[in-house]
Amino acid sequence: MRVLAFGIAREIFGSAAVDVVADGVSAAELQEILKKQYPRLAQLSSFMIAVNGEYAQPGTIISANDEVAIIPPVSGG
Amino acid sequence: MRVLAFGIAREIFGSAAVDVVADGVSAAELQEILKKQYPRLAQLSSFMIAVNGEYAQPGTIISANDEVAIIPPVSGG
Amino acid sequence: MIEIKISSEPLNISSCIDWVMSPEAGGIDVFIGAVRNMTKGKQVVRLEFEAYEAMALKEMEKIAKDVCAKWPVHNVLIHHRSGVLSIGDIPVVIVVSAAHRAAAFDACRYAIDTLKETVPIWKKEVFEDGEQWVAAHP
Amino acid sequence: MIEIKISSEPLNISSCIDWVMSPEAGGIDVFIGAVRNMTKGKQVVRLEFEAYEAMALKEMEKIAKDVCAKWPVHNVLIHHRSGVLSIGDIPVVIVVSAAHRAAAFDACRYAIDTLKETVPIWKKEVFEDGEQWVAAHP
Repeated sequence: MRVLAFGIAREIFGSAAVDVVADGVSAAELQEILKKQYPRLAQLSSFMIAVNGEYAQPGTIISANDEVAIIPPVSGG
Repeated sequence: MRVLAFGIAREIFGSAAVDVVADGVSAAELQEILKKQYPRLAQLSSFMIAVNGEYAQPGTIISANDEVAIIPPVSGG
Repeated sequence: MIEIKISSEPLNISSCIDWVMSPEAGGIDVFIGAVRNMTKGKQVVRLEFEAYEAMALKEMEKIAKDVCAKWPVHNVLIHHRSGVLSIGDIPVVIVVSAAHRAAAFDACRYAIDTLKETVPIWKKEVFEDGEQWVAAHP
Repeated sequence: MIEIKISSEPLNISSCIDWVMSPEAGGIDVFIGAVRNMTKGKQVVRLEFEAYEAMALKEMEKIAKDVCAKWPVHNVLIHHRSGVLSIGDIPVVIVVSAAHRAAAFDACRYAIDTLKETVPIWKKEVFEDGEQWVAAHP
């Protein structure tokens, strides 16, 4: 599964996208997998998962073809 | 005493200023004098007296040299 | 800083905004009053604004000073038109800059609300079939 | 009507205001965010804005639609910058027009408050001696 990253998450990944082995998991499970692989994510105030350009609920199941992104705390405006 | 008038008060007076015999009266007394001379003023929602460009208190005594104005309900903006 | 004006010429919104900008300002709130085509279901032809100018400028300055005392704002501008205005014309522009947006919003809203209550400016609405001084009668 | 944009070019405040104007609008509220020279006592050199653009546009559109559902407003415009901004540059412009000013103020304030909570745009503050992603850490 390809996970897009922005802001500080992009810097933590060292890349605008990473590949994660996590097909069929929920958004909450993906968060845990990412935190294990990238421990600095656990230091953030929070981070969300977006699926196909919408904030995912913790239970949202992610399919292989979904566009998945990690959304660190936003700070626009 | 010369009384400046604006908006609907100017139209009621038929003039941008009128002379009133009322030296030494208070603002509240001037209001009563004006209402007697121009009964249509009594139909307004309210009107204030300004003395030297400031809203007068009812008890403010008006001197001969003061700039006096009648302030009908304002509606700027 | 405070900037107050009553003008018989069209108000220039861009100049108003440029005037309040400063390197310390993170939030700017702008209120623009515009002449609407309808009031209480009646078609408006034009508005006529009349000001007791010397007093109106003093009252506008009081509002701006009040705003600076009540909120942490940098710059406050209040410009008001006089004369005859058509649909879409701008009777009033208020701009407030502050480090943070909450103060800018609160101050700008207080300024227009207070202006409408205290500043000796009057508007007459002219309709196809008559006219009236706004707020004059109960 | 709704107008949403994320742009790497400077935002044009005048065009934004012109776009919302209409004969039915009596009150227009404009919020302008500007890059401040200081944050928490530290001198800011520049800000860098990054957006998840497709999603950010969707979230901005949701805010504008929410605003139209919650308040009697006519037009809502939300423009946001991306890229590198210097002191005084404008990251965000929100303009709301309504028949009456209360709705314009409430809607504009709701729009910027919500934008800062939900829209996937991130800013990095760059100082003389370091940098940080705003809000990233507790």
